Amino acid sequence: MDMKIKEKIAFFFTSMRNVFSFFLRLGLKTKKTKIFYLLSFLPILMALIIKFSQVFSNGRQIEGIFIFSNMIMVFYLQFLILILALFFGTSVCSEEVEGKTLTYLVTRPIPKPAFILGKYSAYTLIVILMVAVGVIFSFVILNVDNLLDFSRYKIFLRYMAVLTLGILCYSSFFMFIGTFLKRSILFGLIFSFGWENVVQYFPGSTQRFAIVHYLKSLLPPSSGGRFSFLLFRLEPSSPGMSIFMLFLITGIFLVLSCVVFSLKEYILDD
Amino acid sequence: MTIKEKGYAHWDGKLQEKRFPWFPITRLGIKLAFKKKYFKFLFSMTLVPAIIYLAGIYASERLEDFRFMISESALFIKITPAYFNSYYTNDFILFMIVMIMVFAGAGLISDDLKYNALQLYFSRPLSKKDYIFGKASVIVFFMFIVTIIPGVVFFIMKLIFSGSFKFLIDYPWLILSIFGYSLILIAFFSFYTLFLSSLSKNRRYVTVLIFGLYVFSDILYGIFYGNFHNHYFSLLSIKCNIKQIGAYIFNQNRPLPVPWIYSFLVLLFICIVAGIVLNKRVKGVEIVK
Amino acid sequence: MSIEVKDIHFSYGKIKALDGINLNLPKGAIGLLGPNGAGKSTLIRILLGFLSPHKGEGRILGYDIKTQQHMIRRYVGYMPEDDCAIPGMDAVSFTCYLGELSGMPHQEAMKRAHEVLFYVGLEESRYRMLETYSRGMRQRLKLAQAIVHDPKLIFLDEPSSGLDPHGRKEILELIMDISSKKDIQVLISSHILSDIEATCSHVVILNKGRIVTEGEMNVLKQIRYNLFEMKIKGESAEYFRKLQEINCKIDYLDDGIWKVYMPPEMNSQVIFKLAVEERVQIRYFVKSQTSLEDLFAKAVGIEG
Amino acid sequence: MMPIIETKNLSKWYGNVLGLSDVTLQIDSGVTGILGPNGAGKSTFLRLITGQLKPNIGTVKIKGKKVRNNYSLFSIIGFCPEQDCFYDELTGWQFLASLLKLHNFSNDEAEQKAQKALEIVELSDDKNRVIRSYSRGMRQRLKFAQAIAHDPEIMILDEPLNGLDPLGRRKIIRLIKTYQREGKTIIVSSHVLPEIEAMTKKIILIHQGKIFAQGNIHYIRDLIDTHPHIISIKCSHSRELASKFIHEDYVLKVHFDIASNSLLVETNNRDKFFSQLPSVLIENNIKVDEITSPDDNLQAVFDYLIGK
Repeated sequence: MDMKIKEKIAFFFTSMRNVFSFFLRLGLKTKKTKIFYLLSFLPILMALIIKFSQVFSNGRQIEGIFIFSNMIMVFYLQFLILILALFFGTSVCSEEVEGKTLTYLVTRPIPKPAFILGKYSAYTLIVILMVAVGVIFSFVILNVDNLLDFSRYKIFLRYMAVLTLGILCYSSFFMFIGTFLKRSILFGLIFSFGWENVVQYFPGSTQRFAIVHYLKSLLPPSSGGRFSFLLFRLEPSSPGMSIFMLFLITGIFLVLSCVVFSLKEYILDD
Repeated sequence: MTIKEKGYAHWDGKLQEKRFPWFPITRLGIKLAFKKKYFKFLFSMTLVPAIIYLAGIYASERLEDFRFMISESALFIKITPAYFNSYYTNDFILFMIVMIMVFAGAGLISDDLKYNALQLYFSRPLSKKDYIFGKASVIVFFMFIVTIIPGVVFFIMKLIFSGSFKFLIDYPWLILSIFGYSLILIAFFSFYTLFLSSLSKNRRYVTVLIFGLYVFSDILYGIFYGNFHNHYFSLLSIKCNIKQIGAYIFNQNRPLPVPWIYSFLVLLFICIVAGIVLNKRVKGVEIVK
Repeated sequence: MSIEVKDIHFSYGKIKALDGINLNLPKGAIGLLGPNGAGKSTLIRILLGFLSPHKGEGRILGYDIKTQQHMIRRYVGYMPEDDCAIPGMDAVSFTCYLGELSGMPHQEAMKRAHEVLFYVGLEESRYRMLETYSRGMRQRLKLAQAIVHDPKLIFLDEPSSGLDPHGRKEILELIMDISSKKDIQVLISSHILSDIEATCSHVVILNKGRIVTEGEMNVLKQIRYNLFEMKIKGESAEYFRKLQEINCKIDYLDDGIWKVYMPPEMNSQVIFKLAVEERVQIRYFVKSQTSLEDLFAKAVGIEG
Repeated sequence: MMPIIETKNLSKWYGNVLGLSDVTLQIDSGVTGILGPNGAGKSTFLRLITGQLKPNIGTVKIKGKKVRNNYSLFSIIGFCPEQDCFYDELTGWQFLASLLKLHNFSNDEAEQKAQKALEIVELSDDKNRVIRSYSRGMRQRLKFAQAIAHDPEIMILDEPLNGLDPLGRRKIIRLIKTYQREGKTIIVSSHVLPEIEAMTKKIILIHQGKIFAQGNIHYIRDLIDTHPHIISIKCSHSRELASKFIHEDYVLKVHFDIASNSLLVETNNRDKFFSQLPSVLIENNIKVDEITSPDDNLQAVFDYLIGK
């Protein structure tokens, strides 16, 4: 009996791995991904411009690490990972239903949860890669004169970890929305640019209902910049609590997605 | 006695060269937009600022009557071109316009691509220009209601409430400004939306792009400005460009010390690129090699 | 002559779709026959002006296909092969809409849309949303939108594809009815021989971008063999042996149908005489009309 | 013996639109044809028995196991959907190989099987083109290939011949017959009679979401044998021939179709009629051009059952 369960688990993971490699390949190939690549490589361009202008101007020099953390804060945290997670997260289910290709997948010997989890990991990996390439290059470019200062790497890793957590968390949430709702994108837009922003201005514990709260709690308080008001009223949770909450949210929505996907029937006619 | 002929019957009318062959496309686009869930609600939300501003105009004339309600130091509402400018360039209105684009504009071309409808259009005596113009007019229609109409209504109401033509004599160019600014705004958003809508068969994707690029351009400006404190980076932001042009046209102080003509050129450039891509994407048949 | 083209060439990248097409088609219903990928759809798209030929010229209804596409499309109806729709509409507004785009006044288009939908047999579902339409209904609707503006020339790309026999028969009957109006010309593309046979008076067979055969249907259909198809009940082995003795060639087709080739000078009575002798029943006996089929098979490379 | 597929009271509706109503049947190995007009419920039925849809009422069992969310069954099932949809960006080869890998085959095995399937449907030459550039027929064949590539015991094919030219049609039919000889279970849906007729004698007639008839074509024929049978004879002296039969008690009706110059005989005893016919022809020296039975094919059965 024990063996049987073990076998089943092993089977589940091989299926998941197969789904994962299928969609990793597909996801890297499609035209849509390419435009998002452009978008996520823009920070590198920005970093280059900033660096060049610093080299050629004699004015007041701004610390590379300061610019870096500023960029992360505004561009990645408030914009890019949301857009990417929204698109790829809802795609996990919606694109199969809209493209009517779901049939090919549900008539394979794969448990449905393995499908959801496999595709989720493939797509989040793509998003993480996209983000990581941009982040790494812009970090190197901005700190090119101080690359031996290892304390900076610590900051860098911290940001990267927070972004990864953010992607995991948002993607699982949006994937759930995609399995559940038909008009998932509109809801997602309202959530990410409405709710996530607005909630921060509410007093008390209200802000704990936004994912971005936990992400920000994990970052060092940033100062300055035009967008500093976005951090308005942050009453950070403790790092341990934040990490726990982020994983919890991710987990809950992963499970919910699996459940909904297994139980709901998708009618492919338009 | 005559018996109706069985089978296929000819139509005895005559096909005509219409002056506006694109008009049915527009009518359909508007009809389909209103069929969407929540669109009516969203659209009425867009008109809320217009109502508030209209109330402001009324209040400005009747301020004497309310004097007892407000303390002496209360701000006196003055109806000047600045008042108009603030209506046209406030963040809320611009945001709502983007939302309307998402609802009514995202599917305009991408749905036709998805459902193979382009060949139905182009097997009729319609040119590509007619098709694009018809689709663009859907956007023009909604934008018209949000921009030109409130402006003209404010203007006329101001004249009526004040009971004199002093306002017209003071600012004779204002009505032209309203039209000029609105037309630029309309032209820009039409190109922007149709261009993105023609990029993909998938409306979900278009929605993300319409919304994302608008927000993105503004964030880009924020980052660069944060680092360089150079206002010329505002040219990257769609929102800032619109505000700059608005300020110039309404003869106000520009929010940023950058010549407005640059902003104008940036938007013009976007429109031209959009036009070129649109022209390439809209075809009777997709050719795959 | 309403369709005249000369030396049309077209290729998708490296793949040659049309390789020198010359046509000069008479009035009436014309069939464009050929296997998948023979270039039928490409030819229609060129005639409509969706694609510009890489070489060659032509005139439709007297208008040049390169420079006067606008006029051609005014008087032409097109029923595309792919499923196409505008979701969110019902059939009447859809048909009316496309009529208007062809240049009909709104009120007239509405009136005509109802008429046309009645004609194609969608009268009961004309207020239903297109999304809920079945395959067969969509096919009819596509036909309806192609004739709503009363065109002079109608292009039908695979009109019977995806239909059940009943629906197929009805669509073909509609097409025959339309083409029987002397002033409407119909061009039907299909890979199904019987569709073309049933509806057309003139046929063009395409294969690999070239015209293989072209001509009047009844000329092409002329019988060249003395070939019979038969179904037999009873002890057939001895019967066939006897037939072979008198120099008949026998072939088995699918489903109990036998093909009997007979020397041309022989009287078919022999077949029945032998049947009486051998006490077999002849339950099905048809002089084969397969010359067109053979022609088609030869053209596209199916062995007899 | 346990039937391969078994359904009980299967019913399905979409909102208030009826899809399928009260279908109880058993399907054994061999080719079974599902026949019915467009929108009759064929696709609904096939999607229900593959667990893609949830029945509102009733159960489906394949080899005694419930189907929905029972993924392990799908290693022995191949399904060819009706809709013409693919991952357009992939090449034919990638599409097949990737789907095969989802069966937990090793890479080599999956590639071998993909290659074999491509050869079977004759797409090897085009395997490295993206699917987007495939013609209708090629797409149809590719769809078929993904259903058979993993060599399943049970093949469920929804309109596999749709959009194929006669050549392609013939090949697929031949393939299906080969699979039948190998002892597989194949369920084929179609709305075209001759197609089903060419593949199998075992049919299920579906119309308006209900099963109208099930069994052998002959069996069904017998079922409606009370329905008189019409034979059409095109010959040189049709009136003379008619006079010879008019006295026979098994001939119910004799009439002439002037347009096609033929004689129509309605009989309730075909056997007797056909055994008499040749000698009558010879004795009276009548030259026959054609003998056909307009309602000897499935179409007639079909029309009769749906009351036309």
